[in-house]
Amino acid sequence: MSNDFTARNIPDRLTSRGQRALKSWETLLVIIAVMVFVINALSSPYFLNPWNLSDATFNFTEKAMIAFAMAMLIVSGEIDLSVASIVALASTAMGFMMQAGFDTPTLVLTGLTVGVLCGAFNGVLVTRLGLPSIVVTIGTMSLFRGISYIVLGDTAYNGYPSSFAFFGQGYVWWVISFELVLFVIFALIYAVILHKTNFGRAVYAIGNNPIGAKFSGIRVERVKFILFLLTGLMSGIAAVCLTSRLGSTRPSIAFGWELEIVTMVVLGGVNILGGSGTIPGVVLAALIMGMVTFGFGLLNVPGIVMSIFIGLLLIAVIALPRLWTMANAARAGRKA
Amino acid sequence: MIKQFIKSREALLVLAILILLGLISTRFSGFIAPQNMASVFQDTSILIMLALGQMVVILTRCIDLSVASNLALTGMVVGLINVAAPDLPVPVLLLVAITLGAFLGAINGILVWKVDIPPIVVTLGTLTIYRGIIFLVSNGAWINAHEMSASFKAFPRYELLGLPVLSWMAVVTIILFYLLVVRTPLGRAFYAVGGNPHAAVYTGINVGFTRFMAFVIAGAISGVCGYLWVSRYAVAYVDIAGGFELEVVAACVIGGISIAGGIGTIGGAVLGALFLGIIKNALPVVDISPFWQLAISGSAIIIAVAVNARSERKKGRIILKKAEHAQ
Amino acid sequence: MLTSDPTAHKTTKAALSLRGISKEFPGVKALSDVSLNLYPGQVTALVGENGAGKSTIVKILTGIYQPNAGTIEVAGQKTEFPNAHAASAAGVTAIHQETVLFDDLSVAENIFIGHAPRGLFGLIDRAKMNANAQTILEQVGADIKPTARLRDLGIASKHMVAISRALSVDAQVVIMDEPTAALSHKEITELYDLVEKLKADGKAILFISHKFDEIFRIADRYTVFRDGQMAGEGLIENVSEDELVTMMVGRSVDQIYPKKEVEIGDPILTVSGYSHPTEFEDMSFDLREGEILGFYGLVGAGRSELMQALFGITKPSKGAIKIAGEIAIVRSPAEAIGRGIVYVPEDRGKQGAIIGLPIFQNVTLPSLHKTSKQGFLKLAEEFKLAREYTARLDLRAASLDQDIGELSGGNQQKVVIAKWLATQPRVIIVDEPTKGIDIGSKAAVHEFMGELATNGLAIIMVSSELPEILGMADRTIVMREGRKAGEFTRSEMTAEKLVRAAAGIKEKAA
Amino acid sequence: QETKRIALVVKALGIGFFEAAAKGAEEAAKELGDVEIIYTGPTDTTAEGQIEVINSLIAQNVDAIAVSANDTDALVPTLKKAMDRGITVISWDSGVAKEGRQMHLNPSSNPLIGNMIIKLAADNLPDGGDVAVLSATTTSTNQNTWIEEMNKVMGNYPGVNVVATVYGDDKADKSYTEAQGLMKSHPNLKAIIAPTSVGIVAAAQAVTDAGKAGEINVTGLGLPSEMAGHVDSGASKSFAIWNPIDLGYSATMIAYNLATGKATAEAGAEIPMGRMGAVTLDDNTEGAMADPFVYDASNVADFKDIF
Ligand SMILES: Nc1ncnc2c1ncn2[C@@H]1O[C@H](COP(=O)(O)OP(=O)(O)OP(=O)(O)O)[C@@H](O)[C@H]1O
Ligand SMILES: Nc1ncnc2c1ncn2[C@@H]1O[C@H](COP(=O)(O)OP(=O)(O)OP(=O)(O)O)[C@@H](O)[C@H]1O
Ligand SMILES: [Mg+2]
Ligand SMILES: [Mg+2]
Repeated sequence: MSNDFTARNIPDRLTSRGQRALKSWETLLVIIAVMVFVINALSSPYFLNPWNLSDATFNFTEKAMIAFAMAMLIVSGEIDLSVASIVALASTAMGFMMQAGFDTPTLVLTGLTVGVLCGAFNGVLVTRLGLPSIVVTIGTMSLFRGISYIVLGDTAYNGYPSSFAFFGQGYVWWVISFELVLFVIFALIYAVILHKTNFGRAVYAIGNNPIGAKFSGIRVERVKFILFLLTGLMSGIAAVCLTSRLGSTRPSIAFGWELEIVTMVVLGGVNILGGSGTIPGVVLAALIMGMVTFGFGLLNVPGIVMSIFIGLLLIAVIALPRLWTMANAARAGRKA
Repeated sequence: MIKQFIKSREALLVLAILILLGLISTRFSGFIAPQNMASVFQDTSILIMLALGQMVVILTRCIDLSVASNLALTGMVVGLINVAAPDLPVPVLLLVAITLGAFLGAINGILVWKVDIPPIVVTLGTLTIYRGIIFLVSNGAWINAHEMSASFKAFPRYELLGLPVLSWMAVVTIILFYLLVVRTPLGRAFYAVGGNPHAAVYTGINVGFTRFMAFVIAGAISGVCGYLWVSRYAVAYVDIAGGFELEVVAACVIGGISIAGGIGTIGGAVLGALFLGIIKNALPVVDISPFWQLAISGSAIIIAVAVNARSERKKGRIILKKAEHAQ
Repeated sequence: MLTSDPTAHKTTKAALSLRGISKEFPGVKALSDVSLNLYPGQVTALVGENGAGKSTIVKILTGIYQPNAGTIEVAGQKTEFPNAHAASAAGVTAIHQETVLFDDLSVAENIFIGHAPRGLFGLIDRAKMNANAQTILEQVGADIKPTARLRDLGIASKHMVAISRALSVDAQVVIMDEPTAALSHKEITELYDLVEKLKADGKAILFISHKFDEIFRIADRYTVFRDGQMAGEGLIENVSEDELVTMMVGRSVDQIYPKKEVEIGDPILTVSGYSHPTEFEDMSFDLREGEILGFYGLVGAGRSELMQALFGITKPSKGAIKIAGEIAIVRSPAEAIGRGIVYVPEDRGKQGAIIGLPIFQNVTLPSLHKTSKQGFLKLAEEFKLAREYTARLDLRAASLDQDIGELSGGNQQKVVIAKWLATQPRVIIVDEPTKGIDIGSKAAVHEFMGELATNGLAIIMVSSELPEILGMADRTIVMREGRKAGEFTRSEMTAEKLVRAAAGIKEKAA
Repeated sequence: QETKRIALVVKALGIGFFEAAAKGAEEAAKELGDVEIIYTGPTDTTAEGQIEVINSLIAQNVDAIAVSANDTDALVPTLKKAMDRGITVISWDSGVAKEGRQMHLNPSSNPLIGNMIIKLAADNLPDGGDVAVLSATTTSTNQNTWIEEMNKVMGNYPGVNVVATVYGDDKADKSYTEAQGLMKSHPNLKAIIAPTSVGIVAAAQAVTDAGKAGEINVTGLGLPSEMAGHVDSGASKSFAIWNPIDLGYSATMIAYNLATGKATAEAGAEIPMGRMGAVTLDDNTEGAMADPFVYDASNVADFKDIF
């Protein structure tokens, strides 16, 4: 080899941690979140009240818990549209057990188990039979909720034991609700799993290039299966919280949540096509969506109008950076 | 030809539908009477039309989750126009519906084509935006039957040769889509773009524009269905057809339209929609609680994808000469 | 320009000429200031190593890519090809190197997509389209039904469809990018006849090929690209094979293949009777420490499939392997890696590099258990490992945190190799290790392979490039249609023997 | 004195019945002078939607919430929280379970309505026959109660059989489809009873479209403005309703009186409702406003422009 090809020392990174953080999606979300917070505080005198802020968290905690697992699943290039139906089925199963006279720990266990089983069902269909997850979960979305309808029909389960109420209505300390604590704990757990473990690295690798990941010795199917299990589990946990909060189970419980959760994940900067995204991003998106809903609510704006805003936000946050790059490229092109 | 058909997905679906009808008729023989079948078809017409619109979008490897919102918004706008100007003839309203629907579809299309946002994100966004706009334009108020003009409500019900116009609209849509998809360059481009977008570029097809057109067409169909829905049920409000987008996608999936793009037929989409329509109509008749409907259609979707995936499974390339002959 | 031929320019007017064309991709300068003239009734051969920029010029000529600089002239008229339509409207048609076909359309539709005959109301006239397709298919000597679905055809038939597609356009300029690579002997002869016929019709033909015999058989003129630049052009009758090679490579062959003599050790991998229902059959061989075992064959001979089976990607239907004398069952890549077998795949973009992940993460992906603690990542360790192995391969990159997709092909390949070396394997399988990478990187990869062999690693090298096989391999197995077609030691290996074995042509009577 | 903010939470925005109730609430507010009405609700008839709305009302610290509930039980925890924060909570029209409110205002006595809806059908069926019920959502408290009450008095109407009960979810299109299903599965159907203003219109439309106007009588509870056309066409011979304007008015008055401490909600208490008189609470702290009024071809035209 000729002499000018001396081995070079390649630096680990060119940009410092601070520089990277500054340019990240999360920074954009933090700015939006702060803006929403300030606007809310200015436009309603009721916003800056600890109890009210605490109440507002219920608007997103349950959905966000599912969104964490969903984020990982989407990073890996799959999706689960059946989450809301898993919540319904898990809740129905809990109601069934409650009527049969089981105690609170058993109810919780039932909810979680049903969640995991539903996740496993999706996982098997996707990884064993190699079916596209979007279609499979559109199917199981009908199936799971359909089972709830078959079981419950036009009736409802209510009369959950009072000890069960804690999960959705209990406070750990002052205004800090149990759900909020769960939300924070799961945010940390999922952030660690996705960003700090080998498993998380495998998820990113799969999302960017599943074939390449397989060729690198990653057990792609197994990782995906686990992700479906986790999504099912989180739906089960959300079912426990929601059922406890409502104190009753109807088959229509959590209807339409899947799209809100996917919106939360995408708004959080997770690429719907897989490969990138972070948990802090999803946490911020959850806070933003929760605050927007609550802020509009304080002004008695109907929920449907808030959703226009969320929809616009979803498209805008993805379109604007792209339009910006395109405009820059066009300008550079003209100069050249 | 016949041999080919027997092996096709459509044949399987026809068989499934026949078995289904057979089962239903053992419980309730009146169900398969021509008159009742005509009414089932009428009930399924809107689903068929939307499934066809969705099909061309899915063919190009996209998805349109906003069809139901588009339908509801267009329906509300047409309804409001009717309230404001009851004398405006129905053809004008139909034109408005098509144009508005196509425009809403074009917004999706532009965002996919020019800004390169994944279709699922775009239409997830417009799904909520369009729905919300209905509230803004209507102020949340319903338009009820008594506020609509008689001709507005009569159009889809008007009978021609024993079938209501609503059914004829579906028939015409099926024919037009057949011609579009099979006999026009754009229709073939849908398949090319979805089957192999990379190769499509080499054949001079503009991939982005083709997708845009698919969204516009799906939007136009949603628009027409918006008017039909509102006049048929004689009501317009924010939530009409809520969640219907998934039923439409389900009809496509059951009909063998591959979500990965490039594969699917008009017959498949129509049969998929009919399959769902028959189940929906039959359940109350055969005295199965309507609460079973959701679980049944869910299972149908899962079985359909599994079956399709099996037949679609790429034949391995064959290197060994022996194996090639054995095929 | 090194060689020019002033006489030709005067006698005939070029049907198409390119002047001063440059094309850049992020990180790669694919073409710089190249020119090309195509004359009616003549075949111009375009030669150059892998990655020299041949396909890129084809894509510029057909409107797929836009050049960063330069002009295109058709019949003396300056034009631009903003898309594929414009090019075919201007009378330029091409058989592309990759199959650009649609599996779910019929053969006739594949041939006519974009310019189908129209009938009533502007609708596609299917009957006419099928009839026209039939005519063209007969013309190229392909026995394929126009109504057949493309998915149901074999690779050679698909290629014939691609050729038919190019001929369905009434074009003055026909471009063929390695048209014979996937064809069998009989089809190749038919293709040659077709080229003669097109020539006779006065078409200008650009013919790209790596096979010298066919170039000398059908070409009238030649143009050589080296590293995206012009390295020569002229009449084929004025040039010898050696001269062409020198133009292509720019230096003598053994300079690039620094094969060292290595002490060959004990067998480390023994494969016996490996078979697969459709891809390969009864493959048996062994591999020794310090050895580079070449696998030669025509593209599509099934070498990659065999290697992927050894690596646990696909399952064999029969056969067994032993590693260092012990029977081993390999059901997944993870197991293969665990046993010390690693695979540098052929398709770098899809199977090798994980584009979207930074360099260091690519390197550590299969070795995460080494750099982590109880499943938790330790970034510092990762950077350390990545730095160690990328430095050994002399990687060129801005930082280890850079997305691997931003690197040139050669540097990507270095990262992929580094990734596997970091697992400290016993057997490394490299599949077309230098496909599409530039000369500098190529030399580095070869030198490094030699070094690894010296250190006692066993290497299987799949390659379709004869010089690479001849230059690097201690022993070579030739595959043809999924079976072993010959095995040669270094002293037995000659280009002719390998090519004959690969193509299934009997040895000439001595 | 500070203005009292009273929130009128309805099942869903946009429904004619509730729009009329809102008119009544505004009327009450004007009469009282120091009252601000917040008319709100979700856009679809779900409990979750109402919970979100109620949460934001709690945050605004309104003085009273008067809710027509989509679900008897699901709202209870949230409404309890509201009461804990000192907000007066009543339900009206469609009630919530006792723990979740201070009192409930029925538009009319439940047994009376239950009897009324079946009587309307039976009056036109001298020889008896098959009738079916088209209800709102499966979780609607008021509809479920009325149907229950109706079943109790079925014995008084020999020959009249209720062959099915289906649910249109208070969505016009779903109700329409359900009504169609009823006609298909019960060829001998003589009447459809829809104790919901959305369902009755949709059923009448479905009957008309099936060419069975005059053959199948659609009856139940509806608004004159929405039903006038169907009475004319013969699809509906008669239907009943109480005045929704009065209902909104009364709910507001009660909420005001409770919130200002002018009355307390306890069994046996009498709570004044302005021009509507006073309501007496039963053991369940429920009370009824007035009797329903029957509309038919003779009088519907007089009311169709009012509500
Ligand atoms: N789309 C692209 N993006 C980035 N780099 C590219 C792209 N297309 C080609 N290149 C690079 O441009 C160079 C020329 O590639 P090209 O395909 O023209 O080579 P070639 O001469 O046709 O080689 P072969 O003989 O292997 O077909 C290579 O280094 C290749 O990696
Ligand atoms: N049946 C087929 N249909 C479409 N493309 C094919 C088919 N068979 C092969 N190809 C393509 O032909 C090219 C060459 O094949 P590939 O290099 O994989 O052959 P191989 O089996 O690995 O043989 P070898 O490694 O001996 O060259 C690849 O781009 C591959 O995708
Ligand atoms: Mg090439
Ligand atoms: Mg290969």
